[in-house]
Amino acid sequence: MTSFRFAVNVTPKPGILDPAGRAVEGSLGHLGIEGVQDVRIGRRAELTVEATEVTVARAVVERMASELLSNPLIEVFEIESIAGASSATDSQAGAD
Amino acid sequence: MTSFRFAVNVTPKPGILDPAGRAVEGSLGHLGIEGVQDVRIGRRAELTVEATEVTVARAVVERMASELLSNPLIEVFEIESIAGASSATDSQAGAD
Amino acid sequence: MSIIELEVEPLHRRLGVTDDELEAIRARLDGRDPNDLELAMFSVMWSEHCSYKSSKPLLRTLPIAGEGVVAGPGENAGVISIGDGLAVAFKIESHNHPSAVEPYQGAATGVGGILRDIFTMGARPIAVLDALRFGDPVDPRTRHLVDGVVRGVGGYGNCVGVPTVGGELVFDPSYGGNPLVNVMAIGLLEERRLTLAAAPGPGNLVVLFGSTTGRDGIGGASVLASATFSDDDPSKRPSVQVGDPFAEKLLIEASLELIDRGLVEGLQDLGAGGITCATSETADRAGTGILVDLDAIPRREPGLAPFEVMISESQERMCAAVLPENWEAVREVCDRWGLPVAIIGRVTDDGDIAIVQAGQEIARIPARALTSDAIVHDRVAAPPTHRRDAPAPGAPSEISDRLPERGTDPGAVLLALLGSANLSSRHSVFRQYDSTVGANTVAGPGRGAAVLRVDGTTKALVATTDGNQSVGRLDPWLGAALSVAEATRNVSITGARPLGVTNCLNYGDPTRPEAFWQLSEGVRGLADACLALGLPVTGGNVSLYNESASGAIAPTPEIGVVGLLDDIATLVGPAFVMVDDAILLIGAAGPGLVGSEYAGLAGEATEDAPPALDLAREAAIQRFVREAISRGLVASAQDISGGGFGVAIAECAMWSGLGASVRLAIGHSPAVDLFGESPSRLVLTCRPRYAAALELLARQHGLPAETIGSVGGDRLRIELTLAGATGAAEERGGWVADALEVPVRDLSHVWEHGLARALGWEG
Amino acid sequence: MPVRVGVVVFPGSNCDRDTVRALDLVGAEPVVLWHEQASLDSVAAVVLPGGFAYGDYVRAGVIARFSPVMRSVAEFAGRGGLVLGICNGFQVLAESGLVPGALLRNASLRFVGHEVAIAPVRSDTAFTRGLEIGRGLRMPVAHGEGRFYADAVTLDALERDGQVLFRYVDPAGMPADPDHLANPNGSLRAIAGVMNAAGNVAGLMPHPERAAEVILGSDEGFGIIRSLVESAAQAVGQGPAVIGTGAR
Ligand SMILES: Nc1ncnc2c1ncn2[C@@H]1O[C@H](COP(=O)(O)OP(=O)(O)O)[C@@H](O)[C@H]1O
Ligand SMILES: [Mg+2]
Repeated sequence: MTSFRFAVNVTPKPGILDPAGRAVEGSLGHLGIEGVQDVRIGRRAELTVEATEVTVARAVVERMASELLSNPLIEVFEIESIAGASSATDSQAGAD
Repeated sequence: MTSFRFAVNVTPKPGILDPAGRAVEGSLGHLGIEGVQDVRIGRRAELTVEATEVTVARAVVERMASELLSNPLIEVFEIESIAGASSATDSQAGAD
Repeated sequence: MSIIELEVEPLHRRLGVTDDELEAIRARLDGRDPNDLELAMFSVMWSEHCSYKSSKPLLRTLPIAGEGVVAGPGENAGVISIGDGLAVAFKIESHNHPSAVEPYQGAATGVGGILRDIFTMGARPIAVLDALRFGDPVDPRTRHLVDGVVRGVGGYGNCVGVPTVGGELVFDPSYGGNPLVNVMAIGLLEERRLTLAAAPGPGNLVVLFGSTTGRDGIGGASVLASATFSDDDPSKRPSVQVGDPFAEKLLIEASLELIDRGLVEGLQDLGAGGITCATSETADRAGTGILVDLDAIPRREPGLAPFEVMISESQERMCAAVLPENWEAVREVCDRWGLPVAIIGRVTDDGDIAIVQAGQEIARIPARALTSDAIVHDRVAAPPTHRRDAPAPGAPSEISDRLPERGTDPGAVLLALLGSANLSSRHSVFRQYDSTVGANTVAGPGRGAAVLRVDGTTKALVATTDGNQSVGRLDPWLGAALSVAEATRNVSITGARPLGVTNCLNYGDPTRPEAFWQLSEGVRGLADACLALGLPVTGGNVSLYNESASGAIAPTPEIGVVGLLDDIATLVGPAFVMVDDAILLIGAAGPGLVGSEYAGLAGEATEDAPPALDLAREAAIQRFVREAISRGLVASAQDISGGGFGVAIAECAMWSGLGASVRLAIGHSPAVDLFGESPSRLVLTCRPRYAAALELLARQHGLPAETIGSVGGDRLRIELTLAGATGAAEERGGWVADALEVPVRDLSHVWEHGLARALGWEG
Repeated sequence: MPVRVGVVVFPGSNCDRDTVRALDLVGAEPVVLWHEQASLDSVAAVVLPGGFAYGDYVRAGVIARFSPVMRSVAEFAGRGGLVLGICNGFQVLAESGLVPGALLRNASLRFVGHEVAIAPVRSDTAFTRGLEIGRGLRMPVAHGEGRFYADAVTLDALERDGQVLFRYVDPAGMPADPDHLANPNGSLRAIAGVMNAAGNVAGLMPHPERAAEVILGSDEGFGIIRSLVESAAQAVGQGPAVIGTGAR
């Protein structure tokens, strides 16, 4: 088994009201920041999957992202492969 | 001026209890998913900055990320350049 | 070019407009065809949700006159004067279908919508009550819906800072595919600030403020509310409305400030039907027209088609009629509260809603054609072939004891009832709500009606919601009348005088004769009960097509009542107060267990019937209890409803931590007397020396009354006696001997954990 | 002359009116301070009330921190002015760094709205004068992000320096563990309220202003409001001497 680490980025669907993003934009004046637009606030999940190969791991993440981490009616997600899951644990895999 | 689009990923500091991540792990059984670990739930902000050049834009994002989007006591952030801000709006810049 | 491309069906049908309705539309346009934009506007306004096309003739039969009524049905909320120059505004509304699609946002926007109905009238919202109904709590789909809806109600109400002080959570299999999310809101206003939803004065500006307009809920009014909701047709799902409680909070403050400073001539919230509905209704009420400049409407995203702008249900928006000289001041208020604001049109004198884009007129419809002159359908009503009527009051009955109560320990039955999904404590839900913000909550959720003090006076408002689907499914007249009886009784037992009734009529597809019969019977029950109790119906809402693949919901008229207590010092609660107080039972149990929680547990006898309701007796018992309380005779007052006498007295005990010892005379059978839910009964306590006076007062009101025991100890003990039992009852023998005896601690334990266990929130 | 106490109103504040009322009851003169104003109108103390300032979007309290009034509040606090943050006000103070620690999402991941008991840890601060140490005071909580967090070193220092003001206590009066019901949000070391090192800025999650009258179910929050007002009066020379302020 190998460990793969992924990130799932969940953001509000285009066209769906994003009250948090709007509130952030509205506050930039107080921060003295100009020229920032189209702020969208979403969620990010990072997770490690143990699987035999990356396609299997990605399929698991895909399912989690669509069924658990996002709401398809109002959100979209994308999956990223990220570093961090100190890759292979081959020696342990051998022990299984 | 050019438009740059960034994402800011904010995650709980290592060592900080993340009940949301734990809740996701706890519900995996219901979905029949195994082998997923170390789930951390954070925030993701996506935004567009108008600036003369990318370093200027990134400095703005840096400030927003550290002062507004994350709390250094409990969170860490990283900044990503992302696609989407249909880059330059040069013709308009000329009109300024 | 067509708004929606033509496929097989002509456009009007795809928008939910029937061929007959299209004919009727042509007739209102002097014979011409509507263009696509006009057709879209008609389709939302002639939806069931906006036009009440099936229910209007029925609603006309409701009693609406009453003491102090300042605004009744037809306005955004009913308003009743409470003296001291103050008035209370209240209304209940459903958000069933949006909540089935997206429980969090559906419930959240439901709260937002009903709050707007309240502050549109010039009232500051002071309370929310949420009446929720779901299917089997074990079903994962139900659990998902409960979780989302509860989070949504809290997410919105907590943030806007209006306390959620009451409501209901009921599980019944008929809601499995179609949950009910009904929300009631209450507001307080100075009577002179009363603001109506009209656009008077040709030449006045029409001003839109609040959030920008996007694609939210396009088709919501027409597709969602008037077509049968179906799980497996995602193409019919409109884009979900997302609520922004922060924007709503700003909208409340800005609207109240505008009203306070006299800057608006009329005010209307935007709900179903969006700008189309707000402009046509306000124009029609004032006998004016409105010219809308489409380009002036602030948008959230580019590329919206005119029809999308006109029917969008984007949340947190308000529409005002403003004198031109007040515009600058209006703009200043909105700017200060950070709300986008724009002049989107002008009041005209031609009676039309006209829409102009880039200088071109692209639609023109008489305002009344969209609202007061919308189509009305004569639906066909037919009762089902199999019915179970309630027996006439006083009719003999030997049918209701064929239940497996014999040999069963009544204490075990009581514990099972107290721990059941429907009767256990709802605290794991309402603890997710802020019930105390506003610092007026005297009694919040959990123990009978909610009580809110009226700051600056000695008065209090008392509010509750009730519905009764389990009797309603057998006898829709009785279900409705019982709901009114129970809701008003819950108010009366605090000492408060019910002021008026708001209602949400949740029914199935009105084109099915049986569903329409249920609706007509429900309205008849509502009217009969309100007349008997002398109460006006001040407003409400109708939600039809509550059906899913698994069938129609049980008819559920949800009743909201607000009452007034003149002196809060006289307030009486349901919990026991003091050791040695006498316990009195007022009223008498009637036969019939069908529809009760006990029958749900033990099984229904097929030949049994629901208990009867005598409206005159109900009125008498409420008059009696209010008089007894005002005379200072009563220490605690509890009504007998779900779970019967046993659950009622157990609640008095649990909520006080005090035990009781009573002797209950069995007139019918232990099941009926202990757990039957026949109406018009109370458990009262008083200082022992007042017991005789209370009994006498009850008899003067024509009510049976008996002192049955006293408060004290740490156990609930109910001895069952044969006194008053008929020979027939003795024959059945064997069941009278067992007394019920349970430590109060044990009662509390099962009661407190029941709901969380049923929902899997707790192991 | 009653002492003037400012109540800041951010867009989204929703306990400002309740706080004004409680200050009135105690005999102070409440002064409403709009978030866009830089002047504190010469008040003797400032209360940041509960609510959802700027919707509490992103993180509770963070956006409010940047409003003009907060710059003035920070200066005022720097000069030793008394500042009390209640619930959302506490979150704003923590985000601003005016009190130590952070308020994380409740451990249950749910909003909590019910009565709790909090016990004062000290009776000699501007916010707890005259209160009985260790005696539970009943008042409501109503928040989604109230789990007090600081790292172990900071927590030790806060305890050592006497900056812990209130703790959630169980029915027996003992500090409630993070997983005990009496600790509504999972706060570390049962901390319900803290103050800065100088002892003039404090925050707490529960709502004393909603528990200032018997008719509302409890008047056990009254003493906290009264303590603030008395300390403010004393600070501007209008009242009795403060028993003691500041950290130990
Ligand atoms: N069941 C009912 N009983 C009495 N009045 C009702 C009922 N249903 C709707 N009404 C009244 O009809 C009017 C229109 O209702 P509705 O379209 O829901 O109003 P709004 O758009 O302001 O929410 C309101 O004044 C409402 O009180
Ligand atoms: Mg309305």
